[in-house]
Amino acid sequence: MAWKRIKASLPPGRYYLSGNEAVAEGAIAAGCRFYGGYPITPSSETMERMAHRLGQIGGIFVQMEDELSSIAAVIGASWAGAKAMTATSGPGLSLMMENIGYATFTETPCIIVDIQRAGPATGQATRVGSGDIMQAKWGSHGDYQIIAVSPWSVQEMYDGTIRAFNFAERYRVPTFVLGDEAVGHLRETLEIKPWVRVFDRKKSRGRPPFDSKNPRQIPPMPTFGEGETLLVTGSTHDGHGIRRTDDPKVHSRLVRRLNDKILLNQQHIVDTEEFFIEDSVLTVLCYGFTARSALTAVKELREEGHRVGFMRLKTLWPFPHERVAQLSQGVEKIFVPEMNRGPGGRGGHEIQPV
Amino acid sequence: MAWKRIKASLPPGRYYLSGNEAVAEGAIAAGCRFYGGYPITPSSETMERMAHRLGQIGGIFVQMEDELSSIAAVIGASWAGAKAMTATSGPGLSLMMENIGYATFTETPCIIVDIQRAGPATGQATRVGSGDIMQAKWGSHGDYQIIAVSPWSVQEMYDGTIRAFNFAERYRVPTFVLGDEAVGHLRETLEIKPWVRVFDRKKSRGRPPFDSKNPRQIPPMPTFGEGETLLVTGSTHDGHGIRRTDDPKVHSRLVRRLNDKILLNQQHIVDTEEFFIEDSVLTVLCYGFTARSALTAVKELREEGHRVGFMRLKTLWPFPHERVAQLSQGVEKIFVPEMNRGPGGRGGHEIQPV
Amino acid sequence: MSKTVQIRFGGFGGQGIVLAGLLLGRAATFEGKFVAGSNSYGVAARGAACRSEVVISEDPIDFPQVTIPDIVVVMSQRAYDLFSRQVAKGGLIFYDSQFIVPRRRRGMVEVPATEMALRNVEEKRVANVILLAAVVAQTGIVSQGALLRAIDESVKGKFLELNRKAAALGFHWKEEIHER
Amino acid sequence: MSKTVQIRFGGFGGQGIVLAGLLLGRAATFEGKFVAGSNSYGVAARGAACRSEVVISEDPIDFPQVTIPDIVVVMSQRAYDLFSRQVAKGGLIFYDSQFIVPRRRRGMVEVPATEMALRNVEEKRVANVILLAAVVAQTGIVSQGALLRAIDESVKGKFLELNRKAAALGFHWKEEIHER
Amino acid sequence: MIFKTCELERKKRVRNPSLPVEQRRRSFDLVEEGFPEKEAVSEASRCLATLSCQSCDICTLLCPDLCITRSDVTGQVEIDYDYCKGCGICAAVCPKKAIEMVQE
Amino acid sequence: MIFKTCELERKKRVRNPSLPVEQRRRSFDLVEEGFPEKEAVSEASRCLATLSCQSCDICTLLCPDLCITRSDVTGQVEIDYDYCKGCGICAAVCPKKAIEMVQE
Amino acid sequence: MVRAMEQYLRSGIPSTPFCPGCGHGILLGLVLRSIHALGIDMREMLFVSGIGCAAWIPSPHFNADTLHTTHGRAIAFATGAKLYNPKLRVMVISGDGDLSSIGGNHLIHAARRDIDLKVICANNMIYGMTGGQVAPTTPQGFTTSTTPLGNPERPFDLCKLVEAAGGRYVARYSVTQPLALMESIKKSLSFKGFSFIEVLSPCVTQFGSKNLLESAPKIMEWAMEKCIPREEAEGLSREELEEKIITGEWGDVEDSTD
Amino acid sequence: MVRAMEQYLRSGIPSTPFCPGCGHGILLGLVLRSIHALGIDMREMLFVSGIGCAAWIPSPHFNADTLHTTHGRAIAFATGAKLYNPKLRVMVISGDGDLSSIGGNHLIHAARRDIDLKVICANNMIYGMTGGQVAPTTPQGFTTSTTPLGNPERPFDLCKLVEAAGGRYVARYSVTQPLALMESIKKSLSFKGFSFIEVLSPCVTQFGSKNLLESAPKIMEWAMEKCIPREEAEGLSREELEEKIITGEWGDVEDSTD
Ligand SMILES: Cc1ncc(C[n+]2csc(CCOP(=O)(O)OP(=O)(O)O)c2C)c(N)n1
Ligand SMILES: Cc1ncc(C[n+]2csc(CCOP(=O)(O)OP(=O)(O)O)c2C)c(N)n1
Ligand code: SF4
Ligand code: SF4
Ligand code: SF4
Ligand code: SF4
Ligand code: SF4
Ligand code: SF4
Ligand SMILES: [Mg+2]
Ligand SMILES: [Mg+2]
Repeated sequence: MAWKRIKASLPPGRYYLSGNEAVAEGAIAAGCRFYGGYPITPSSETMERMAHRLGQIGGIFVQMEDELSSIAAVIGASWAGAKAMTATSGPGLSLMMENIGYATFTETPCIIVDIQRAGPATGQATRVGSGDIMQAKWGSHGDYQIIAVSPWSVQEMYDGTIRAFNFAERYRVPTFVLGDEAVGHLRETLEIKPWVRVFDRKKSRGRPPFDSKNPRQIPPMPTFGEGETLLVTGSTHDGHGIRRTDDPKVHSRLVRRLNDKILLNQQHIVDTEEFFIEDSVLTVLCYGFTARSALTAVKELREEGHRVGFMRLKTLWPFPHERVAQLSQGVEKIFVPEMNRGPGGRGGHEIQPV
Repeated sequence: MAWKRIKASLPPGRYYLSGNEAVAEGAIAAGCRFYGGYPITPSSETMERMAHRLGQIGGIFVQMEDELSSIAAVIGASWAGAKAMTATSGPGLSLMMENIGYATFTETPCIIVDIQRAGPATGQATRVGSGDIMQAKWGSHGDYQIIAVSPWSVQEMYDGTIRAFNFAERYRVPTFVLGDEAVGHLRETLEIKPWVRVFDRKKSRGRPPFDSKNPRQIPPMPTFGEGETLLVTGSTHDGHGIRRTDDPKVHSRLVRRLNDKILLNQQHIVDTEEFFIEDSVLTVLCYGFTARSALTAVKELREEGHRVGFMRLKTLWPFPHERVAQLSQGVEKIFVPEMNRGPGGRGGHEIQPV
Repeated sequence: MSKTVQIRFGGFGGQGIVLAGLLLGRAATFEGKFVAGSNSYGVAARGAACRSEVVISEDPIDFPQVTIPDIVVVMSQRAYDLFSRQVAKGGLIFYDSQFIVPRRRRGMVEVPATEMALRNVEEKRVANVILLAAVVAQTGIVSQGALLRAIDESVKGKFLELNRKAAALGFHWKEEIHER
Repeated sequence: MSKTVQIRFGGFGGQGIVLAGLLLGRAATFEGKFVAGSNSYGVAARGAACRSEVVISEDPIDFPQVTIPDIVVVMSQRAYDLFSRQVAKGGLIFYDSQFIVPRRRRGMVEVPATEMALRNVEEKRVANVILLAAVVAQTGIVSQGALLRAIDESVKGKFLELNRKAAALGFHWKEEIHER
Repeated sequence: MIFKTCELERKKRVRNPSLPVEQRRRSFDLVEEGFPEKEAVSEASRCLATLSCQSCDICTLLCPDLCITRSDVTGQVEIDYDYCKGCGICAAVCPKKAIEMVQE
Repeated sequence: MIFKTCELERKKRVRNPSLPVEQRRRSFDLVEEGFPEKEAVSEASRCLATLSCQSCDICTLLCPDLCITRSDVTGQVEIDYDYCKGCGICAAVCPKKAIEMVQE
Repeated sequence: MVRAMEQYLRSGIPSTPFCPGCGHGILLGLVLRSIHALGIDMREMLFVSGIGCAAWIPSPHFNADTLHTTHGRAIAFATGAKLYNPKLRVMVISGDGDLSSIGGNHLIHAARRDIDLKVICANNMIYGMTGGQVAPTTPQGFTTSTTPLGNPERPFDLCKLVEAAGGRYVARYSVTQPLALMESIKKSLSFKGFSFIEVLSPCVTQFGSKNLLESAPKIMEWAMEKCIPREEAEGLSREELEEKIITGEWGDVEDSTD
Repeated sequence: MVRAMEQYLRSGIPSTPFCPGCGHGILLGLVLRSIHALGIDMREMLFVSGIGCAAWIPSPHFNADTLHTTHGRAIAFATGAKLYNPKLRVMVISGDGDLSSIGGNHLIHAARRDIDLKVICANNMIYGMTGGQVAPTTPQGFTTSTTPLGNPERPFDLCKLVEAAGGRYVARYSVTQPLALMESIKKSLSFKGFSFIEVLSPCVTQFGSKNLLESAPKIMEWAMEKCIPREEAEGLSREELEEKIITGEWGDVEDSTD
């Protein structure tokens, strides 16, 4: 097992930090030693704290010329052996999309923190939104899977970031911390525990780094400089990384495996949290900061005697189709309050599991 | 009415052209006089023919340094009064996403031709795929709508491009021609009719260019150099283009209108084609080049006595939820053959209207 | 909700509104409370309208933003005008009398923070800490020691000593008032 | 399907496989037929394996790619090996005898196109047109006039005259064979 | 446009303004709450034109808020306090010390 | 590595190869059908080393397919026809005309 | 009472959004004065900007067509507009981060293509809008919010870069050199071809505060001290030069004016 | 029989994917010979490339770690890898389009940052892989598939650009100058800091065919005619120079070698 238990990077105790700062602390705790990024409101505090913290502990911080190169540097560093991260917001995320697709296709662990603001376009830079959740999943060309966690508190910005690193390393997949302006700028009590459980990518000499007989298994990931004469390419490739741009079978095998390695491991990834579900006739389904308001509202409704349930997606992608389907059996309606216009474009009030 | 009937740019008759060439001819016929782009397989023939044809008729052709600048130049030219276009494939489309969001938010008519290849990443550049259809709708941050046509023949590459220009001008929205490698490189008989029906953007001095009381109405679009002292911005803005980045109400009004102007006009946009639906117990739903194979298969099955129906989406976005829902009432199953892994990631065989 | 206190600060950029919130949040954290805070973004250093909020509770906090403040602390007339209408029953409004002419009387607590700052340490930029210390002294939402510790851990360089002095002044603001 | 003819060309880049398909497609278009064609991409000018296909029909074409060719035209052994196994019943395989040693006999039509090209016009790059013209002469899938018009509209410069000559040679290929 | 004097000198022309310069009114887009822009001016110093102006126009050129104009009648500078943010540049650059910063 | 002769001269060193140069074998990634790479070589000219080599190593440096080596025994160049694509560069650059292009 | 250049300002827009004493406000005025001096009709002008404090100089203040684009892409948008309607006089005004960090590629390619754009880079040596992060123009060693220990990287010499890319009129001035700067803007306005002016435009809030130049007068004084004209620079030693910013004109402007 | 440099080539990979006579094949060999000459262990090397024919020079042929990235981004990926593991010797080999068109920004920023990368730009003055479209390096007037009437734009002088951006070792040679080019590659391999070598690497298929240089020998001859060393260039007139490509070294390489 590549799991290990390491000391937290901050002394245990309670801290009063913003969500964006907590992300940086979570990253450091998870072993992140490379940050490449480009500033953008409302995510820049993560970057600034990483500049400061990595400087203290001897990691690498680089402010790149734009977001295209930020994610590229992160992927390069990941193959050089780093746990690596970038943070951005909607406009920057749009610019990262090509290389995020590259990371999925080359199975590169990396973390993209997206602190969502109100879009489209430049929109309102200091206002909260959750208009990037579909982009995170569908924003690059071709068929791929990513993992996304959706923190609702400063504590989860810390824990969720550690978790995101573990997902990324374990499944060799770009993993999103899909925060938003509200939780990014929120300051809250953060409890730092003495120990952190982290996963480090598996290595294994000789085994093909880009294939595995069992689609649930993740191939090992060697690192540059180990003498493995690695071939990493964003073109269609076989298990050893050799370009195979002419054979549709190789392509379909690869694409299927990349999707399956996430989807068939869903039960280890998907995480939801439910309250008052048993007797509810109406359930509120939500995620991110919105869930804070929603839970408060649900509690008030309960006090007034309404049978309202509450379900929160702690991970957004892969989407927990099954659990949501189960949920929808028992209830009359599911409400999905979101800070976007929903998949239908006319307000996010119907359940549309995609 | 801003509709007009103009002479086709090629003498009427039958031509033998590739789909990519037909797109260029359709664009010229629709009045396109600006092309800004960057080469990429399998779309480059459109660009090359535009270079040649715009040179002949005195339009502007520019090969930009990348796709980011290509779509930017197209948007700039559109505000300077041009019907403007770019063409690309998946990797280039990923790079255009930020500015496509900008175009939706500033209501800039423009055409993005996407000749899909097998992705993710560089994938297989000369192999067909349809992995960009979700990206076209969800690839930029924030909530927005676009229009996408989905041609299945060289004739439709021509007609569909003209149509795309008309949609773009009429609804002031970026419009996609979502082709693929197979239809782009296919050569076929193309029938050029003597007349073309085109729509030119509406102008109206003094009326706010970024708002309209009735969400079904499209505000007029003035052009640079007309003395209108235009304010165009990708930040949240009021009807006159003045930045309003602090007021959530202005934001929500704008975003709602941009979504509604497409969704409430759906009946004028959505276009589907159906065969053998009446008696079918099983229907095949498809789009793009795949529909060519599917229809052939359906016809063969029919000949063998199977009650199979066929429905083709000539426009992909906005998605024809209603019509598909109606369709699914009458039949036992809907098959959706696609050259991607479908919204669920495990093969596109279930209907998942998003 | 009884175990929860909501505080809102208002003023303009450069007055230290954000720092006041941060100090209070840290102080409460030292005391083992659950704390949540937010503030207007990006204007802190830029001389424009500014807001900062803290929620302090014995228990984990469901909704982390201020809904109805128990305590309002204002350093500009505009902030007073905006925020004074929304105070919990029995709540208090602390105001810097240098900037504000109050229009109501109930629950108003006048603190001449800027004046005290100029007079005692010739640096009006510590008025925020004087005001905060006065709030702490008056309401006991956190202990004076916790606030001092928060100052020690948050402020650096030459400003640390100044802020310590300011806190001391604030703790004794009533005496100060009597002096004038 | 009787009104539909499917033709497949194969060879390697530089032999004009793509051009042959294009000329045939254009010629059929001139005759008012419905035509669909495709070819391997990007290798035309690059000296690698190359394929080109045309479907010609009186009616609009449902599926535009060749499924089972009625006519196969090959200019390399490898193309012959690959394509000769898939021909419609009663179909024909035209081959350039410079490159190919056929392994079957039924439906084989030998055209010494490269040889003819070298001998008659000292330019083997027009062998493709000789071969195509021979196919046209033999099968009548398009008229000779249509092919000539397609050549006129598709080929420019010094190659036009050469290709015209090549077409004429191809139309009379049988006589040529007898000559040797 | 003709200016009465040549380019600003590079060397020590700037004198310390008499009072610390305050940050003043601005309608910065990042502002929340829709606070009116006048807010931040309430406690600040302001600039004041005196009569020793030599009409060199340096202050008009360097005022970041375009609020200094020269009167056709008097030839002296006039300051539009509706726009002045009290930045102190005019006072600092005036070669004649004809503008002072004063507490409001 | 030491080379027996100095840098290639810039001036007219290139002579026309005796036969037009053909495009030869390559496994270009855009190839479809999975044709084996030997295909395109079937009708082409090839290069042939003769005995007048002066061992200057220019051809070995300029062969785009690394297929020219110099024999330790004879000091003469040897061409690996498994990799040679018949581009004609070696023949064109050889100062001694020691490589010829011949029809296969 | 009116503001100067009022007739060039869009009515109904309140005071500039800049911090008190921001160099961008000075530049705003100087651009308008240059246009005024040449008697150019604002209806012929198109102003294009990216994202950042500097990008707000033309938009919404200038009473002309303005196109406020995405971060870094102003020149690419401008290229499309200019090529399609060559009658427009297109001026790009944006920040150092916008034009030379994320937008660096468009800058050098427009210079290479010699597109007739008048590009004005308001260089405050920092990312003002996002809170004072390092820019490709920040001097080595300076403190910013992402270089807490001082900037380890060398800055661009933007004029040198643009000239090497093909820029034909290239100049650098500081807002503290208003007359020379206006002359330069006027030159660029009547130049046919790609022109680039780097304008040193100090940021009080983000650059000044982190580098002990906490007031507008102080930072302006710093700029005045730093900037010396090309001619004067020739006499100086290497060390002396290190400390200076050299202002003046480069490139080959002759026979290309209207 | 074996190919030259066989021990540096990945086994099991067939012949290069380049057209017969492609300059990229020559460059491939010269890079390996330079590494061999210095006795560098291929396990220390990391080769990074973008997308294009040139990007296939190292990948998959070189028997070392290779990272074949997205179009234009090779330098940015390389920056991340090099910064995280400074022990890697990182060489970027990619095309002119890749490095200077879509990737131009990363090129100038890496030069400015002085990241220790050895960047080799295989300049064939065209987009080879996608079918012969114009590149920012195509000479003015040349025909390409997107400039049917001749290229209206001026090309970059890449060496000048990179030097202006801060590149410390900058050089230009043609594959037809193999000895000088190898010396240069060796210099860059032992240089600490950003180095850039522009290598003229003719494309027979896409550049040659469209500009009447239809065979490999012809295009090589053209390259030999065109390239003259810096020293020789000094004597020539402006018109004579217009026709030439000047090769040699620029920048300030001293006291920075290993
Ligand atoms: C794609 C993208 N990335 C990042 C940002 C965030 N952003 C806005 S302005 C800016 C920097 C502006 O700096 P500069 O251009 O120098 O202008 P200044 O504010 O200093 O005048 C950044 C990084 C953005 N809006 N879009
Ligand atoms: C984002 C993106 N845009 C466009 C392409 C298509 N493309 C592939 S290679 C290439 C040009 C390569 O030219 P160059 O770098 O000069 O290499 P060459 O083939 O000439 O050696 C282009 C435009 C792509 N793969 N990705
Ligand atoms: S006030 Fe001073 S700076 Fe202004 S015009 Fe008069 S003398 Fe010149
Ligand atoms: S203080 Fe500043 S804003 Fe006010 S007039 Fe002087 S220069 Fe202008
Ligand atoms: S064959 Fe010619 S080029 Fe090659 S080594 Fe011998 S003499 Fe030199
Ligand atoms: S013909 Fe070309 S590939 Fe063959 S040995 Fe000579 S140079 Fe090498
Ligand atoms: S942050 Fe700096 S650049 Fe931006 S407005 Fe303020 S002083 Fe000007
Ligand atoms: S297309 Fe040009 S660059 Fe590409 S392999 Fe062929 S000759 Fe070389
Ligand atoms: Mg800046
Ligand atoms: Mg190239």
